Amino acid sequence: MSNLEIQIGGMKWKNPVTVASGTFGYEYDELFDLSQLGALVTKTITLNPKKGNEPCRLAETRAGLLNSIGLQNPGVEEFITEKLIKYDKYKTNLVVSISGSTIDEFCQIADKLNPYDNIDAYEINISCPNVEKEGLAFGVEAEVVRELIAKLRATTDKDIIVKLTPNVTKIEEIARAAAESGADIISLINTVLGLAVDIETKASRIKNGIAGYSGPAIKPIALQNVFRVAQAVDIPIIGMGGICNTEDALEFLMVGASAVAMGTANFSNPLITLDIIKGLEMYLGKNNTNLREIIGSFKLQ
Amino acid sequence: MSNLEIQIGGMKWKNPVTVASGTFGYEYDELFDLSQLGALVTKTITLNPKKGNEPCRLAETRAGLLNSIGLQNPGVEEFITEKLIKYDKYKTNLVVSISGSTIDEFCQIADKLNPYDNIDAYEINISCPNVEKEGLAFGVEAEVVRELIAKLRATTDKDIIVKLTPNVTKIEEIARAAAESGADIISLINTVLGLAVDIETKASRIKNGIAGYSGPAIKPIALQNVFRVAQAVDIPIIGMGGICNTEDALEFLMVGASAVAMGTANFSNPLITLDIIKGLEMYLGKNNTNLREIIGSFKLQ
Amino acid sequence: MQFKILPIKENRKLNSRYFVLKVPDKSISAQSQPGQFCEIKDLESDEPLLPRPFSIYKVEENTISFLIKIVGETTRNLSQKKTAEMISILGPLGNGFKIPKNKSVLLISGGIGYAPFPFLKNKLQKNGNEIQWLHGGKDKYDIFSYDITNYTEDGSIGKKGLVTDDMPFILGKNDIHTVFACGPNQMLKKVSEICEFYKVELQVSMETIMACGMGVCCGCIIKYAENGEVIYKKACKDGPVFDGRKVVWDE
Amino acid sequence: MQFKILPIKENRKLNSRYFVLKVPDKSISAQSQPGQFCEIKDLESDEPLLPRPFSIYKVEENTISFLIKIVGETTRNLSQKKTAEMISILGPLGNGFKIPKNKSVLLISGGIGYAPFPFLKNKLQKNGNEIQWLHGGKDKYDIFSYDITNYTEDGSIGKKGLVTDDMPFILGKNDIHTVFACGPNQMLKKVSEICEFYKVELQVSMETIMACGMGVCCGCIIKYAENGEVIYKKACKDGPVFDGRKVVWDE
Ligand SMILES: Cc1cc2nc3c(=O)[nH]c(=O)nc-3n(C[C@H](O)[C@H](O)[C@H](O)COP(=O)(O)OP(=O)(O)OC[C@H]3O[C@@H](n4cnc5c(N)ncnc54)[C@H](O)[C@@H]3O)c2cc1C
Ligand SMILES: Cc1cc2nc3c(=O)[nH]c(=O)nc-3n(C[C@H](O)[C@H](O)[C@H](O)COP(=O)(O)OP(=O)(O)OC[C@H]3O[C@@H](n4cnc5c(N)ncnc54)[C@H](O)[C@@H]3O)c2cc1C
Ligand SMILES: Cc1cc2nc3c(=O)[nH]c(=O)nc-3n(C[C@H](O)[C@H](O)[C@H](O)COP(=O)(O)O)c2cc1C
Ligand SMILES: Cc1cc2nc3c(=O)[nH]c(=O)nc-3n(C[C@H](O)[C@H](O)[C@H](O)COP(=O)(O)O)c2cc1C
Ligand code: FES
Ligand code: FES
Repeated sequence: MSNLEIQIGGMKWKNPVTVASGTFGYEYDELFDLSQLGALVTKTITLNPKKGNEPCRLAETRAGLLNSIGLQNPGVEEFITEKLIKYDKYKTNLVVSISGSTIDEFCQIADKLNPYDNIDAYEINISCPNVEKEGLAFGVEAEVVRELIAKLRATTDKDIIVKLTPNVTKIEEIARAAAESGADIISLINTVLGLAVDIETKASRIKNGIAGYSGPAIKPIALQNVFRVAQAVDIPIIGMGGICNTEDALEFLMVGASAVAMGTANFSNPLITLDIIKGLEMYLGKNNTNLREIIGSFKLQ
Repeated sequence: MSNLEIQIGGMKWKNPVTVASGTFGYEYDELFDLSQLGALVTKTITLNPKKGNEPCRLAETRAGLLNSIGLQNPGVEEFITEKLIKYDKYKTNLVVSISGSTIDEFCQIADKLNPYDNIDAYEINISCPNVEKEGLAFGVEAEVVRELIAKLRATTDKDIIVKLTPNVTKIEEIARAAAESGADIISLINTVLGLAVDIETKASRIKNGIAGYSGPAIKPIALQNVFRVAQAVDIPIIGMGGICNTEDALEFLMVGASAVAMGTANFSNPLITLDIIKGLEMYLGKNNTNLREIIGSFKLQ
Repeated sequence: MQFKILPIKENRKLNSRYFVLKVPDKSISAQSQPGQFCEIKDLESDEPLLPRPFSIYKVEENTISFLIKIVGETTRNLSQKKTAEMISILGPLGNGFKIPKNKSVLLISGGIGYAPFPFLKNKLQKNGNEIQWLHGGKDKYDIFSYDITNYTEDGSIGKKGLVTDDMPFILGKNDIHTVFACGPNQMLKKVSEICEFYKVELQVSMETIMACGMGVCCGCIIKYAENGEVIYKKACKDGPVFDGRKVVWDE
Repeated sequence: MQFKILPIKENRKLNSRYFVLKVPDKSISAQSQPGQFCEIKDLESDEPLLPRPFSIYKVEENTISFLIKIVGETTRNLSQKKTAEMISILGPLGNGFKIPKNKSVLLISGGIGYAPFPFLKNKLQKNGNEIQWLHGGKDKYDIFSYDITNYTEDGSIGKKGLVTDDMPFILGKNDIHTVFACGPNQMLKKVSEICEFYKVELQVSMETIMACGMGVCCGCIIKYAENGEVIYKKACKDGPVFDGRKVVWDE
């Protein structure tokens, strides 16, 4: 059996397969043993509870999904008292995704979560397109990212994963700002900005208007961004965006991701993560190779 | 029969349906009378001939197409002597798409084309992702666009259409720069940057590496960008990106496009433009409405 | 809750609008309550991406079945599935109806809203309830059974009119403990107004677009009024059955 | 060139790898030359987006047909098409073979490279040419006719070996005016080397991924050496038939 183990940041993952924030939770426990995953990533948590956006929040388009959940979550306090403990029993890494609308908010959340040893890393969601002013995430400016990550770095020894948005001109600049200010890992891509119109009502099919686009349709965009970021920084990358099967996962590893995450695909097949773990194992065995040889093996030309 | 006529910039179009640059030419003449279209848009022309990129130049992905043609074209001189005359017989508007790697190159091309009265407008392609340095188009910076369009404006009375790339953080800024410096019309979107990996060879499925992504998969991205630009500027918009049928076209008109262009869809169905003209006519008739009521009728929330 | 890949055992066309899909199963059925649903995906086509929610229609020995209306891509594809073709099923999902004991209850279904009621009726009977069932549709193709009181808008079968027409009369005359309703939102809204007026308990089964189906993604929100405040409930987990008098019915 | 939506007249399976698709047609056929092709799209499925190029296999009275190998999504879908289902056809496209008169010619086909040759052979015969035809494949399933000289890699039918094995011998012995070749690139490269050595004219039919099929998009480029320079030719318009000795064969 191939060894899928990877070292990523300060963590050891038993395999390079995890889940995309907001698409997976301990509820999947009923279907399989979540300890089998390389890591678990929670839905994004904010300082205060968030009710989320008005429904309708979902719209399927050709090969893609639009969503505008609006970061609905119980807030960090309730997360700690009600949810965190549920992750205790899984023998895998726990990544808590956090977001705020000011740098201070991010730091306050981290301060509250820092004492909990079962949290291995934070994923810093600076990319959700739905909540920031003007519809743009504040993760679109390198200087803001630099300041945010530097401040967070000072508060914690846990791994810091910075999750990037693809909705920028030069993603390399944002990635570099994150790496230089102390991020351990970069994850990408968050959703692409998208819109679908109901021609009957002449309104957005998503009540909140512009939404986040995910699924197979964004895979070429995600691969392009992961590749560019892999060229720009030396820290490891968790790649995601439209991954549906082992071949997709391999594409991401080849362009430079050290691990992959499935989002929308969990909805089509709740066992997709296990399928891909098995698929990677088989691929490595069949091709008599290992992860190290695969990761970043892509040559642009 | 509904009246599909629109005034767009200084032009009168018999209907709001045209084609996306690089996907259509007088070769379609054998299949139908091109005079039926609102306008014809040529493949992008550069000052000097361009050989284009190494093959393979095309790769199909789920609901989308990656291409990296590299602006293969005979250059403006041969365009004038060999091609321009072929458009003479069509009783519709002629838009010549032009591109350059310096502002001066754009102006030189315009100078050479200005004497030809059968050209109604230029489409300024500042967005092709394949040829500019770093793989980024120079149309990603508002100030450069401002200077370019101002200079071009000074050389010509023909309509100036500025074609925008979606691969930017704030497309509104580029759109405003174009409008304020004298553009008559904005067209968008050009292709989205994308990549697909051949996991057998560990190389890009497109020889040149990162490519341009088009087709149904990019439609939500295109709609989102068209909507944002329509909010930002007052000049008319030609919308494109993944349009495959009348409903798609209506979505673009509703979010603020005055006209629509089909690109990739011409390959699936070379008569798609005619189908959509007929479809729009039927829609307007059936709903007892007119284009003016439809264009921009979308309400975000 | 289980995720299974199962072969179609029977695909029975009722008319051009409806069909019944039956798959072999013991374990999902064993866990199922009336009002719960499953997420079903056609494994032969990549699209639509998302599975679709369907109420559990009937639980028989060794099979579970679904009554499905053809409205879009998934339902069209499923309608053409042949015996032995594979689908995926995730379920049972959701809360299901609360079953009273030894009461008089009224079932109101509209169109495909019929789907969860045969299973519900079964359980209600087992619990000693007395059942009246009114069903409504546009025309005769929306009618599934002659053993209940049917209404059609065009009068082609049963009474001409809406399923809600006689409700005030029935609620006024009878001591109905709970109304169960499933159908289009407009109908449910009307039913909830009537129940509010007569102060009768109302359990409605709600439809929304869903993704995960298990309370993870927060995509399937229903607006709900509690303590004078509008809160959001997850249709897939907190529902699909809600107290109909608290659901906020947008236009 | 025409764009037509046509019903399948016959879909004949040859074996698990190949089938022949026949559609009613007079007008496309009337314009067609051997070596030309059509772009075909399955109208029942949205994907793949792009139509696919297929050589014209046979032109009979009132029909045109295509010999197709199942390699991916479109070809798989087409293989399952039933009589009367609709496909779209754009064609004839491309340049076609140049037909010599009263000469000795050699046809070399590999696998699905067989497809354009029955039509070609027909025209060659009409023009008084003397024809030898060598065909090669991996195994017996790649063999289409017993009237020609077959080679299989596993020796299951015909001679064991590659279709190019005896070419030097034939070209050395006979006064062959033109070689026509169609098949995998590796085979074509080998053929071109042999023809170069014997200074025999070579017409090859090339495959690339195509989009428009009519010379518009510049997507289908073939590298071609002319006057000591590598230039780009459009496979769909300048080809698919090229002077095989000038094609640049990348590894
Ligand atoms: C809890 C629950 C139980 C259901 N039970 C049944 C059942 O037993 N039988 C049955 O036939 N249908 C049932 N439905 C509705 C069923 O899920 C939709 O008809 C189905 O998702 C349509 O899929 P489609 O791909 O065929 O159509 P699509 O092309 O996706 O949609 C067609 C139309 O239906 C609307 N629609 C899509 N999904 C939903 C949805 N989940 N709820 C409401 N409208 C939707 C779309 O907006 C569109 O207008 C249930 C829905 C829910 C939430
Ligand atoms: C001028 C021309 C004539 C042809 N004539 C025939 C014919 O008569 N009969 C026949 O069976 N096939 C023919 N082909 C090849 C045929 O076009 C491809 O097999 C077809 O496009 C595959 O489509 P798909 O969707 O089934 O496979 P895909 O899933 O698209 O591809 C499967 C594999 O084939 C490769 N491929 C895809 N398209 C092409 C292409 N156009 N050329 C070469 N490789 C490709 C892909 O890279 C992939 O490896 C011809 C090609 C050309 C260019
Ligand atoms: C329903 C839904 C909810 C999401 N919620 C979050 C979230 O809370 N935080 C976050 O960082 N990303 C969120 N995402 C983005 C995903 O984590 C992921 O980056 C994106 O969907 C692309 O991956 P995919 O194509 O595999 O889904 C969400 C995506 C979806 C579809
Ligand atoms: C094969 C191909 C070639 C293209 N060439 C050009 C070009 O020369 N100039 C240009 O401005 N856009 C070019 N484009 C972009 C299209 O004009 C259009 O903006 C884009 O494809 C999105 O529209 P679609 O999804 O309808 O194809 C090209 C697109 C394709 C697919
Ligand atoms: S569908 Fe995901 S929470 Fe209900
Ligand atoms: S396929 Fe478009 S030019 Fe050949």
